[in-house]
Amino acid sequence: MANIELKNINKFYDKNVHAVTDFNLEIRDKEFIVFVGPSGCGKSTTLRMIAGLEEISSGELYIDGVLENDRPSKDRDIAMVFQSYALYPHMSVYDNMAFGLKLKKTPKDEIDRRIKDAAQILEITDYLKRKPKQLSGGQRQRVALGRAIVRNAKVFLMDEPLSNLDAKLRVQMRSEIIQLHQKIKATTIYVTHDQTEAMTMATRLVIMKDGFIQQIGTPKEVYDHPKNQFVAGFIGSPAMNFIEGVIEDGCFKFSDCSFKLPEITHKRLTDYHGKKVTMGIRPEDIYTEKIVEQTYPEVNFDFKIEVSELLGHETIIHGCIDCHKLIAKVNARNNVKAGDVIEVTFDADKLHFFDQETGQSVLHETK
Amino acid sequence: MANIELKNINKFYDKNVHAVTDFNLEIRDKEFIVFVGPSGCGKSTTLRMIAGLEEISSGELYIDGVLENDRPSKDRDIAMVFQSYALYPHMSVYDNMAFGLKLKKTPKDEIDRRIKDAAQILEITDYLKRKPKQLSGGQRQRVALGRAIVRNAKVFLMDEPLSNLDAKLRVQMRSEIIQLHQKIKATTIYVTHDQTEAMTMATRLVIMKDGFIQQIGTPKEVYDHPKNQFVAGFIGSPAMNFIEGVIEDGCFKFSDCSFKLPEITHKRLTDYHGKKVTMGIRPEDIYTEKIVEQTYPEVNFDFKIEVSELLGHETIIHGCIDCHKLIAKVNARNNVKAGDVIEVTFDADKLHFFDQETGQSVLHETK
Amino acid sequence: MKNKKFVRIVLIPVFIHMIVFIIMPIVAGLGMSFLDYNPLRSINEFIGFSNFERLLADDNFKIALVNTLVFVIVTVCINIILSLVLAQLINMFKSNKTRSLFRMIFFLPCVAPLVASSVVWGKSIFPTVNGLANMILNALGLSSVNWIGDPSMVMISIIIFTIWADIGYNVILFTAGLDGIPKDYYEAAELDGANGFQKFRYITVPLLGRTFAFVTLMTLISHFQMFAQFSVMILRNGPANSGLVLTSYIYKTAFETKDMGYASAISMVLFIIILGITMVQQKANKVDWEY
Amino acid sequence: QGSSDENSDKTVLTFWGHQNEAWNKAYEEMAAKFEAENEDIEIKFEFFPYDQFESKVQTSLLSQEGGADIYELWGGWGIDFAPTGALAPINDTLTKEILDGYYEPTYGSLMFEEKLYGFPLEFNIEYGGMIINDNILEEKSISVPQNWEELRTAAKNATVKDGDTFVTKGFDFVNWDSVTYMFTSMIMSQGGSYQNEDGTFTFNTEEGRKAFQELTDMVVKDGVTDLSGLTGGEGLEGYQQLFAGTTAMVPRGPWTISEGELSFELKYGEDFDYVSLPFYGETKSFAAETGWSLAVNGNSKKSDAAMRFLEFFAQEENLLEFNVACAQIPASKEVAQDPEFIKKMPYAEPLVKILDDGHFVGYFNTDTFKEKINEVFTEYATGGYASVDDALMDLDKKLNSAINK
Amino acid sequence: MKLKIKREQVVRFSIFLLLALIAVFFILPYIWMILNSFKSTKEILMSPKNIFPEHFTLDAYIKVLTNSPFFTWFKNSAFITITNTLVILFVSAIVGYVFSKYEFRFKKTLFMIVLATMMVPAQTTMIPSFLLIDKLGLYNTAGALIFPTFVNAFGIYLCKQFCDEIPAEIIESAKLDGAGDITIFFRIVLPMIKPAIGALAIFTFLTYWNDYLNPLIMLSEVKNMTLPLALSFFAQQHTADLAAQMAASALIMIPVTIVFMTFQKYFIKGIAMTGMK
Ligand SMILES: Nc1ncnc2c1ncn2[C@@H]1O[C@H](COP(=O)(O)OP(=O)(O)OP(=O)(O)O)[C@@H](O)[C@H]1O
Ligand SMILES: Nc1ncnc2c1ncn2[C@@H]1O[C@H](COP(=O)(O)OP(=O)(O)OP(=O)(O)O)[C@@H](O)[C@H]1O
Ligand SMILES: [Mg+2]
Ligand SMILES: [Mg+2]
Repeated sequence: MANIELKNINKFYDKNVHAVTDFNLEIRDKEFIVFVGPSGCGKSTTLRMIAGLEEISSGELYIDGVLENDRPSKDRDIAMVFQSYALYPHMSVYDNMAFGLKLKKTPKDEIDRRIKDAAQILEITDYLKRKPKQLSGGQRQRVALGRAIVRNAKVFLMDEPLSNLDAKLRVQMRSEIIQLHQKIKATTIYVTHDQTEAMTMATRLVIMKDGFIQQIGTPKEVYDHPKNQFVAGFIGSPAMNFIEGVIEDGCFKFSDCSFKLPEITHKRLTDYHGKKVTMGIRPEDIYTEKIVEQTYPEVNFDFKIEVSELLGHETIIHGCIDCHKLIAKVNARNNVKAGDVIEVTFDADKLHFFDQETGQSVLHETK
Repeated sequence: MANIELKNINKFYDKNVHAVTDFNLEIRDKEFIVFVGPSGCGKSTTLRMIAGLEEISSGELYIDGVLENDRPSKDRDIAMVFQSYALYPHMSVYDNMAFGLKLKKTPKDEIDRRIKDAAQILEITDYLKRKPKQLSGGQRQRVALGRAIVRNAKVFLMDEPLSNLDAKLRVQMRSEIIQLHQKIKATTIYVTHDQTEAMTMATRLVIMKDGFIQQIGTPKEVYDHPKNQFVAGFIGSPAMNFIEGVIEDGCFKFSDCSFKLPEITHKRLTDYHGKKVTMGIRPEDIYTEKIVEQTYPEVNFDFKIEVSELLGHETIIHGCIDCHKLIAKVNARNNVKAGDVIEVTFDADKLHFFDQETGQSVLHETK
Repeated sequence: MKNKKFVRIVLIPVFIHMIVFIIMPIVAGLGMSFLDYNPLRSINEFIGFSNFERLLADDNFKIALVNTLVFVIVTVCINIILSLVLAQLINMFKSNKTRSLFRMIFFLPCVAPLVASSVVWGKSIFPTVNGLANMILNALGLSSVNWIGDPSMVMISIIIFTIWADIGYNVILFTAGLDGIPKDYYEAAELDGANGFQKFRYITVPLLGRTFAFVTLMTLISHFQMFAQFSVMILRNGPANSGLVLTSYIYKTAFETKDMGYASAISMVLFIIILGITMVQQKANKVDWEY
Repeated sequence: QGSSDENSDKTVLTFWGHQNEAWNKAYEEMAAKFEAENEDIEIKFEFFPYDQFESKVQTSLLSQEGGADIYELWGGWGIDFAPTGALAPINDTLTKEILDGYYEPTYGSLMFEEKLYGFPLEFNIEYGGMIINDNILEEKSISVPQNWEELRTAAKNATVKDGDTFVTKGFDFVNWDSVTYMFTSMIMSQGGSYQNEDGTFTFNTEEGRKAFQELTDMVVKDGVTDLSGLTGGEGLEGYQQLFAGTTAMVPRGPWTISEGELSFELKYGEDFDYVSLPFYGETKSFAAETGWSLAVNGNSKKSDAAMRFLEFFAQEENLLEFNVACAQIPASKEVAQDPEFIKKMPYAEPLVKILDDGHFVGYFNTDTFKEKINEVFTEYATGGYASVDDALMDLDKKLNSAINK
Repeated sequence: MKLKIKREQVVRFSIFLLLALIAVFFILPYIWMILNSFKSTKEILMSPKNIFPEHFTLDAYIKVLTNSPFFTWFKNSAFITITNTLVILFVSAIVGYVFSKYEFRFKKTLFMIVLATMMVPAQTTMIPSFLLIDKLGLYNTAGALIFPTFVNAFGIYLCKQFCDEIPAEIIESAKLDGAGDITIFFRIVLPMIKPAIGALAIFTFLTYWNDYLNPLIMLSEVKNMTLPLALSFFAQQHTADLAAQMAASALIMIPVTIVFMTFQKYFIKGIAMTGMK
């Protein structure tokens, strides 16, 4: 219902803390944008500036083309879901949802209708009379969503709404929020530092670090083509493995090992011949299957297993190749255990290379 | 350093709440036992009875053959790590770890040595002078472990020690605890309701529900051969899909669909011919790959996708086969999106069948 | 667990102490109210409910009762409202220095002994001719007020003094209570479109419930028992008994009229009133949520 | 003070009194003299703030152990304490001496069942004298009033008002003691009485109504003062206002003189004077109550020694010396009439003249008595009663129920 | 943007002014008291309109300090107050802890009884308490003001509230570490409820330092008296030495004011959690 434009937005706290630097982003109507990044990177700050809860130090914020910088939040027509839910503890679920509408002097039966509708979508009709304290975490979460929905606000902001829930519930609420967004189609900005949430929910991801935007893109783009080493390491679980080495003679050399790079990769790396780079490979791109080994016969290594974690149908193995600690995610069918030395293969087409100084992806840049 | 025997242990709260029923378990020295189960199933209660923090209503608890029922906890020589860490907030990390030893009148230099050692293992040497408040969640967790380690206690109890950590840290701490156990080899009981933790850490798993033990076994046993529908649904993420149907003519029939069962499976199900059963299949045993389709040509279905969640290298798709909601975990290479109808195949060798009344696994029983 | 020994070791002496120093005196007081009691006499006559019957006919008791209720209710109401407003104003400052400066100033009167402040106010602030209050009024071009000599003013003056002397506690309790309300609620309300007053009305006031219940309870209890200002500040019982309250009536009856049995009867009534009102207050202020 | 040597077999008497610089000094001097004569006795003093003193005495009498051997006792308290046995009776010789040679009002309330429980030191006279502010009277050329009519006129003439507030009060008799004693004395000087044989009160008589109306008129009609002396609100008491220069005449005891001299730094005889207060009726008669006395603790184990101290006090030269030092009107007729006394306390003359006309106010709690009279007076003066009849009828009712319960 | 800040500043400034005005009302009596204590009684009586002393004099203070055993009273007050505070802190903490963290029969009832004692007006028990103290031979001793105070309902309530905040796990941890009840109380609980102890310390200190009624009744000898009684020391039967009373008031208030100003940070921090939960 709204597009949002952030232009060169900066935020200083107490003149010294530069929490957000030159934030530029255009959000289209109905998008589901996820801000992701490590703790303290400025996600909440940015969100709160959009909501008007925090002053914008410099730059411009437009919603539907109107400059919003100086408008008080109560007039911005934005709904927000807080990490703590911030449900009014002294009001029933119904009153929590009705509060904003009452303040806007919405007619009683209209309020009632909207709440009933929202309650139905969220399956909380039975709890309307309860106080927040009498609800479980997931139910509270739904009420918080409900309170935002009934307002029919132009923009929906959510600041780590799931981080207070336990893992199982988090998974469930995640898909409920996705479905909800598909139904009501409000422009949504969602903040999290959980990359699983980020990956599964976003239409576009904004990855931040230290107040700077690192990359903007769809989850797939970001996963497959991380712009820099930070993004590469941040997205994906277990995290990408990094190995420092040198490009020489069409090979990547590290310690005593070395392997030949595929043609295209090597071509893209021409600028780095003879230079130090950081190679990255995702745990799931390391295989133990013989069949893969045969595909990439050049990139087979001995892998010494230190810990192996069985995760149902797959196993995560921690270990090392020639002193380089690596994590691999392999099929559980192969019964491996700590202490074993096995042969693994890298999927050479899925390698990433980063400049050691700037951390920028080398392949990406030249793409 | 100790084996523990629980014989017919029961726990009543207030005479009405039967929190734990007839609990029987023998834990061998150096085992890493994980209690797992949904909230309120009696995990903590059992653990707390072992620690002596809760009275045992009936039954016997032996540690190294000695009856412990009436011994106060302070004399049981048990170390425990709590979910909330329960660090003494007014003491430095060092003092937190030294407290128990001081009470036992351990010589000063011995205390110092042990703390330094433990700190090194846990990499918290730098924080020994800090107060718990000045530590991050993961560091606090390590201090809590350290406090338990220095005591050199016979038994190690941990009650959901990771559930306060964020996802990323949880993964890391998980493997640290495993490594720690491999080092110090103390008999450990670990409580969680997170099945990933349960699967990855346990030498043996105890799955509980409503105060009853559901199954005891190694993670692989439990994953591959769940004894009943509860265990089947509880272990594995996303959870196993269940479909109700009938066994008829060597086929499993549900709604308008039906497929032929493999020979061995069918043989084991002879008692259930013509009867209603619940079939179970894990999301990861549902495939979209053509190659698998060819292996099980009989078990192909049209799958209508409702939500698809990309998780890096794989995608979780929620959808239905003929009104039966199912979840599948498929390779991310196949670009699927909500609304699509695709063809999926069940790995017919991985099917589970449960009695509709008792919930007991049919295959398992006859095995 | 089974460790009841420790509980016993701690609680038994405590309850013996309570029985000796609190419960026995209450029981003895109750007993005395049925006697024509004079402790100097060795035999005191049992007179049944006569002391209580006397109460019903005693005009001074009625006056004291009404005065007490008026004093307590008015003072407590003003005290609570004013301290809440002051606390809210103080909390509008971000700087901790400003906050604690004001909190300290408002608390200063609580630090002084009530007798001392009563002397100061009674002897140098309220007097019609020499008092600071009238000097200020005159300087502002207003006419003098007979603060503690006019029967219609006495209670007002005492209330002003009491509020001055006692409001500091509540200001601090309320500022603390306000600090304890999570900021989220205000932000959520702000996004819901609430203005400053609406936030105060719909968020602050109800969320302060717990503090509020506690503060009113403590204030009620302490105000029923106030004594010093009535005995020090006003002449005898004030004009036309306008300053006579139950506590001073009890003291007077016991130590001036030396009618201890009757004094005990009055103090029993006071006890029952306090107990009753606090129970009603507790019920009314039940808080069924928490953050 | 003499050192209290633990080893010597001296009897140590504790003496409690209320704080008053002059009095306390006089007591100590008496004790020193006494100790010189009786080397086996030592007296230790403890002086308490006046407003704590009564409850102190009372609570200490309740206590078996604590307390003093000798108390400085306000005569009126005798009514409460004597019947309980908390005080020791005065020995017979001294009793006889008192009954014969002391003014009746001074020991009336110390009597219980034919025995005396205190030794009266002074004649507390609340009627008969007044202080006048010479400067004000001079300025207005008013001479000292000699009879009731002159008093009323002088009071009116001396009064100056600025709108509603007083610049000068002419005659401020409205205070806790004076209203009662003027009222009772006005009744008695008309030949009337207020207490019946059986102890009940009847103020509603011809004389009573006349006197009451007269008093009220002075406040309401003449406006020579207001009620603040009873209702409070002013920082200063009436006589202090006289010293402060805002009141012309105030009926009060002679003890006020020292305060005028000390606190207000005024000169007696120059700035202010102490003169007779005219009687209202024909008869010279007024009511008076007790005064301070000395009493011995009934539980004291040293009551003999204590009694000796009282006897020592009773010697005329000692009493004279003491009364003068404290500026007290003597309780003993002999001392009062001693020319030596008037020589030393010339301002007491107007009072000493009339001591014989004083009558004991009655055996009842005078605090309650005054309280009720003041209450009704205030109420009547502010229009709370339809008529003087109503007011006095109510007064009788109140007094009879409060005092004769 | 600029405008907005300005408006906010104006609002804040007017609130500041308003509060400052009220604050003046709160401190004015103090200033007046201090000013009067530097006047002579005559000046207070004769020239009430003087705001500042015409003849600045310390006579009143000298009088208070020399004419009365002020330092003895100070010592008495300090002894009684400090003893009471220490004992009450200890008893309240340990009883609060027991009520918070142990399960036993009649717990609720017993706690209600403790709370109910808060509602007993002092006047109700004044007379019997006096007789009791006398029977115990404590009359006119500091003990009369110390022994009856040990169990302080408010203190117990406060400490219980704070102990409720201590997670059960911490206590259990200590048990597993081998600590007994006493060790847990002293080494774990007491340090953790420090803020409550701080607030309670100031509360009780103020209460007993300023107590008037009890010393009035329970003490008889001048040498045993406490400071609040000193005020009436300068109020003689008729003459009130106003200057001395003001000076005495000032002298009594100064130590507590200093104590309060020094500890106010802790006090406010402790009080902040008082009864909030
Ligand atoms: N009120 C404040 N005053 C000063 N600095 C602040 C304030 N709020 C936030 N910051 C700082 O601004 C930076 C960004 O904070 P922000 O809350 O936006 O991080 P975040 O990305 O939301 O982190 P998290 O994942 O922990 O919530 C941090 O360095 C933080 O310390
Ligand atoms: N103190 C108690 N009094 C009464 N019932 C209790 C008490 N403690 C636990 N219970 C009940 O006993 C049952 C088992 O509780 P327990 O704490 O052992 O569960 P749990 O498996 O640890 O659950 P969770 O995963 O939520 O920690 C629950 O039904 C619970 O409500
Ligand atoms: Mg944040
Ligand atoms: Mg649990």
